[in-house]
Amino acid sequence: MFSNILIYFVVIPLVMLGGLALCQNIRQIRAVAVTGSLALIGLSAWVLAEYLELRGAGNEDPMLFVDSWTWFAPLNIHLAVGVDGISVAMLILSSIIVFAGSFASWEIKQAKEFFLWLILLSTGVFGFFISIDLFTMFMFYEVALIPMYLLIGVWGSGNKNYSAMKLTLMLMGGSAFLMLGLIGIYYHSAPEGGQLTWNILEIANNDAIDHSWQTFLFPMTFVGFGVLGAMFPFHTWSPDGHASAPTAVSMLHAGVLMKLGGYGCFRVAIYLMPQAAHELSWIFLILTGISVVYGAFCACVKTDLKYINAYSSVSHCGLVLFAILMLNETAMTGAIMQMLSHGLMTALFFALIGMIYGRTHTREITQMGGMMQIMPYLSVCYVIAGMASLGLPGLSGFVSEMTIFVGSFQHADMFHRVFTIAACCSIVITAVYILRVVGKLLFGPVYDEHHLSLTDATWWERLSTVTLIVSVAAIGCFPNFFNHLINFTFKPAIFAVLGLN
Amino acid sequence: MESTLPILILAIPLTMFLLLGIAGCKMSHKLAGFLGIAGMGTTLVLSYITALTYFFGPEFIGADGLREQVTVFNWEWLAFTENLVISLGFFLDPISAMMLIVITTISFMVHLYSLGYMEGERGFQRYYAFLSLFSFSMLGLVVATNIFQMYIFWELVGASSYLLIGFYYRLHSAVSASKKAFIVTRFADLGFLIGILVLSYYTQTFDFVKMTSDPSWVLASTGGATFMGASVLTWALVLIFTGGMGKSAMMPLHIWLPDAMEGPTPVSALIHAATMVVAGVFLVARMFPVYMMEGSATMIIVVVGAVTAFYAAMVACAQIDIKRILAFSTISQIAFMMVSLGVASEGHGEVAHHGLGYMASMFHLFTHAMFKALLFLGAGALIHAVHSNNYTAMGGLRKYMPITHWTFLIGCLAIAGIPPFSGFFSKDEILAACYAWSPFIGVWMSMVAALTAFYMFRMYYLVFWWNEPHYHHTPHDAPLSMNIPLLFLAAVSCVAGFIPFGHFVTWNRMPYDIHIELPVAISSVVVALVAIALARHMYIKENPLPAKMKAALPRLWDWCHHRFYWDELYMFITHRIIFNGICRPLAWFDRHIIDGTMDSFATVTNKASEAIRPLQSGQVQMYVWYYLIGALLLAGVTAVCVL
Amino acid sequence: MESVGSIILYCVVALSMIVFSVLAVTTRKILRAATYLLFTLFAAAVMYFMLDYEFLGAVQIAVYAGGIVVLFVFSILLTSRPGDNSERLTSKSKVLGFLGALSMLGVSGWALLSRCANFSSLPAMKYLTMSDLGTALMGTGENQYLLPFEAVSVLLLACIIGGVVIARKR
Amino acid sequence: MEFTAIYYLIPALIMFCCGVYGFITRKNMIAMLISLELMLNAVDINFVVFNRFLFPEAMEGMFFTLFAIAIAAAETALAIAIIINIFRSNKSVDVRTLNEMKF
Repeated sequence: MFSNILIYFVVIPLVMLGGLALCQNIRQIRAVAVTGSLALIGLSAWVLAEYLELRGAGNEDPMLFVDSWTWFAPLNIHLAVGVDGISVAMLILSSIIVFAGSFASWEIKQAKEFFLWLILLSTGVFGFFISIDLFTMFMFYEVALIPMYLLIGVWGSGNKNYSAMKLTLMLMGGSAFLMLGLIGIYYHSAPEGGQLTWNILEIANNDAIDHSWQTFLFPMTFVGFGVLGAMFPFHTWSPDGHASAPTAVSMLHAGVLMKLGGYGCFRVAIYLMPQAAHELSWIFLILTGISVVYGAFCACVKTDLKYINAYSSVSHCGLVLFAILMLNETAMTGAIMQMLSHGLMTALFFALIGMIYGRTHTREITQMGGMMQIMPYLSVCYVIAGMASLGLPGLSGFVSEMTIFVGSFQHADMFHRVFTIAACCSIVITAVYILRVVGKLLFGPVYDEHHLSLTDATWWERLSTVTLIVSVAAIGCFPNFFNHLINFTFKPAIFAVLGLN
Repeated sequence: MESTLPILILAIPLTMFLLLGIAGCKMSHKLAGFLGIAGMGTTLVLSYITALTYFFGPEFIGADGLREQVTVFNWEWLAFTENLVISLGFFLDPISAMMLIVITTISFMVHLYSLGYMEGERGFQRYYAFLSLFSFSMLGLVVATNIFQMYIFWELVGASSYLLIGFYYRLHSAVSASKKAFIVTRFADLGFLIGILVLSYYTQTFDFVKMTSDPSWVLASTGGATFMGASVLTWALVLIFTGGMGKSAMMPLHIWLPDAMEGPTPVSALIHAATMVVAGVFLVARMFPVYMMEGSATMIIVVVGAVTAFYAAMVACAQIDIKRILAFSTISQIAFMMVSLGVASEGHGEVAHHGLGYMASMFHLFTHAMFKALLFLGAGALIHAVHSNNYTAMGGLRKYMPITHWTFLIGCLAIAGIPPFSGFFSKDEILAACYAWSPFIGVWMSMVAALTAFYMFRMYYLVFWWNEPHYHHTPHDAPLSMNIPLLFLAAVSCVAGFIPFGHFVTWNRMPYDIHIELPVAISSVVVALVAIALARHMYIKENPLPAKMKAALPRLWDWCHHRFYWDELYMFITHRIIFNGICRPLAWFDRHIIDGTMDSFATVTNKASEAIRPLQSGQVQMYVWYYLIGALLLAGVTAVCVL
Repeated sequence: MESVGSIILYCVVALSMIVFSVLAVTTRKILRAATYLLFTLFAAAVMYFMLDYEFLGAVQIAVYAGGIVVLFVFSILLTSRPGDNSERLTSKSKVLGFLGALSMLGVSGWALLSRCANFSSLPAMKYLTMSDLGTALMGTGENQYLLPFEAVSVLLLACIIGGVVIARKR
Repeated sequence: MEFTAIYYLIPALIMFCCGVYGFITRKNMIAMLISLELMLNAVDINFVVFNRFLFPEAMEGMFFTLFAIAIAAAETALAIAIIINIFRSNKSVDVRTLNEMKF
């Protein structure tokens, strides 16, 4: 079992949990958190290298490092692992954000409990990305969701009980749909008789699920994951949840957890049920198209930094689902790039907002101004994050958005192309709300004289932000690397839905 | 051609940006300034070598006697599909070589000038970092090998322009001006992007060479598809032109440029007069063979250009801020170039008048860059001396600032089109092309030229003559580092007109001689002289004539002074309609309807459990009642079923 | 055909059972209610005798009349002063309760009369000796009840402990 | 006249209904307990009667009643202990005052 490299993505966090349980003081806790997250980064880098090597050697399997251990035989549940380029990208993203998040919560109160929950959450996240068994995938998904309730409810700010409750309940509601869908998939995974299976690869290989069932199960799973991906009518947990969550939780949540939604939509809903995806995509395309523009418009009038960013996440994550639903290679590559890009960028945003909030104790942009004079380092980082968000070339936002737009526009259908143009409009609206915040918050005269005594970033804050900025710039400057990494997954041979278009 | 020099041309400014941006705050002003200037100087030398080799080197003349287009290098940067690939490359052809010269020259002059102008300013290192970033982006833009590379650098120049306009970020006006500039150009870029998407969807390529070398193929590739009545190619080209309109401040997307004068004056000279704002012209010129295929697209260009030129000239006559006057003059002059490009095409794939307009446009771009930079830098010297942007605070300055005065005069003469200064030659070609295309446009543009002469000399006389206000400090000429650029650019403005431009830059790279069309030349010079004479009469010394005129045409003055209320109109659209009419209702809708629905699920559940909770009252007798009633009901049901 | 004596006995027993149970639930003096309960219990015991279950009747009298009613009386004396009337019932609850009981009576009575009216008269039965009972209680075979017996004894133990725990002074 | 089962069952039924009435209407917990005893006894009689009339050679009903009596005794003792305890703390045996533990 331990010969498979992937299993360590779950083992390391579990070891960290054990270590944290033994810790006595804050220094030990920090040491464990930093060592563990460094180990995770190292591990994901190693997986990346191995993955590229295997692919370079001509390995054309849809998934690599595949392994499976029986867990509960009567229902044929396995702990099955395996990765493709997308999972590798997601693993890298998660490990970077966990790393940056640990530094961003350097001085959190009740650190031991906080980190315990945080690491449990990341266990769920990593487990989700390596799983290819629907049941274990779902289990890890829930493991990632539940700690959120406590993290927000205990360490949050503002109206935290309400937000924590709302977030958890809405996501649980999504999970209910999802579970229905997954069980449905399981019971239709072997239409010609034989062993039922949860394994994604086997289901996809058999091309198993009956068409009429697909049209029922596809919306179930898509909505189930879509709730976490902040799809239009189900996005309202996001602003409240993000606004109340502590810094590192916001980072992980917007940066990684919301990606679970997009990843799941494509890995389960579309990968396993291509015909239904092809037929029903237009419904969800309209919904996600709405969330792209609508989220951006809503962000324009909000005055709370976290609300602005949460709505911006709605818009950007909407773009992810939008592109996935376009069902062509370029757009879907773009969707994954957008997941990476948005994850890093929004984590950076939330980290900075947390740092600013920790100093000024307000998140209202009307209560602040002229931060550039007071904390130049954080302000510059904020401008960079803003520029990444509005799609400045050289940073990650540009490449992902352009890949999505170009890809979506290659769709043969006029409806899809016109819709793409509508989605393109979001880049202008994004510019409006980003510049509005930057102008009000960072530039101009100092609003509150008490702020003049505030200090600039500390070293751990610098480390956290620099990590994220470097990652954002790396994607922005060398997009082709990530493009190739992701692209392999979307071969018509592997991805049935591409053949349909 | 070897690719070392071209790589360095792009790499040096980028390195300088990173160096100054990251380590700048640790450096002294002097070191930062020196590094910036040294970097730009090296780039200047390399660019000159590259451009001059290209123009004069025999190895670039192809077998057919035409100057070749060279793709020096072209690295794949992002492959969307097999055909649609963004490459980062270096494309050398006459216009990009010319732009290399223009950009590096002006940029170097501005670097040098800023050493004096920005002395002691807070954020001096940041300023030089941004200048380097801008130079990098602009150079990348002009050497783009494909339309998407151009879009990338297009965005980057927009961002660096944003940063530089907002350089004085403590001032509200600077912040809002920078925001405005970015958003307006972003809106235009949206058009550009959609245009690219449409074009690339049909042609399956981003590559300029592929598109421009065989434009009829582009037309054919669309397969005659139409959208809402117009052919998709027209749509694509007009949308791409929208991007150009945004950057080049054509009506109705011009509103950001006057406000952009909130930035430091050298920045205005570099970005908002000489280089970035002509990116739109450059874009159209780059795609010119494709534009040639669609008469309606070029028609739109001509109309937009002509209207803008006249509008901006009118407004420039009624401004007080000298930088705003120059800004509107820039808009007007760029509109000249646009018109000129438009009239170079007959539509349906034919060039008009041997593509004279194309050459004239590029020529004017070149000369305008020089003299407009000169004028802006001169204005910077004036502002440096009197600490005000308004001509009301100036007057009689010719005595105190002789160098500035003479160089400024040369700039004014050049823009007014008086021989032998450079503006005369280029403007004459443009007018000739206009007359050849349609006499109406010709007369219209001549009128604009007359207005140009008038408002430039109005400013000149008001600043250097008129009567002298009381100065707190005696104004004096700027330091040497500021004067050198002035003198250099003045010299260039004097002689640039004699460059045989037709030998270097033509639409099909076929060299030909420039003729001065005497009737056009003489009439335009006469008109310009009359306008100058009028300006001299009105403004040489204090007299009631201007006030009288203002009183005679109050409505016209108001409209011109308020720029025909375009800003107010935009304010209305953005604030009233979009912000208050769309964003706020949407946000309300989100919080109250969507979120309300979600919350109402919780509320309904809550209410329902509240409602049934009293059943569990703790009164055991009530439970007995429920039991009894239940039992009786059950009995009743059983009875009904059984019997 | 039954003897007259047994008819009279039956009538007395049935009437007293009905009358005293009605009185037990309608009287406002709680001590009297306990007394009426006692009489009802006696009536039930007599009924057991009439059905030839002498042992059961004896237990009924011993445990109920001797034990439980005494407990009632003690507790009544502890919790209320003698002579206290419980408050007058509101007519609404009285009517409702009456209706509830009456409908219960109606339904069950109808069921009884329609289903059980034609059972045969008292069949003959082997006389139950004490040793029969004892074997049945102490055996583990078929129709023998050691396990419930033990369960009840454990329950009684638990009850004793529970009573002590609950009633002791804190 | 012959005493069939119904002659025993009807008084028991009436007794049971009295118990129901009392349990529903009385507020005094001891009175409720008394009503409860009435119901219990009515049920006991039913067991015995059915045993006697339908299965005279078996003893299940009889034993069931026997155990029921034992358990009733235990239950009454406990209930009375609780009632006395409640009386100590509440100074009342009114059942309506006992709703602190609801929900």
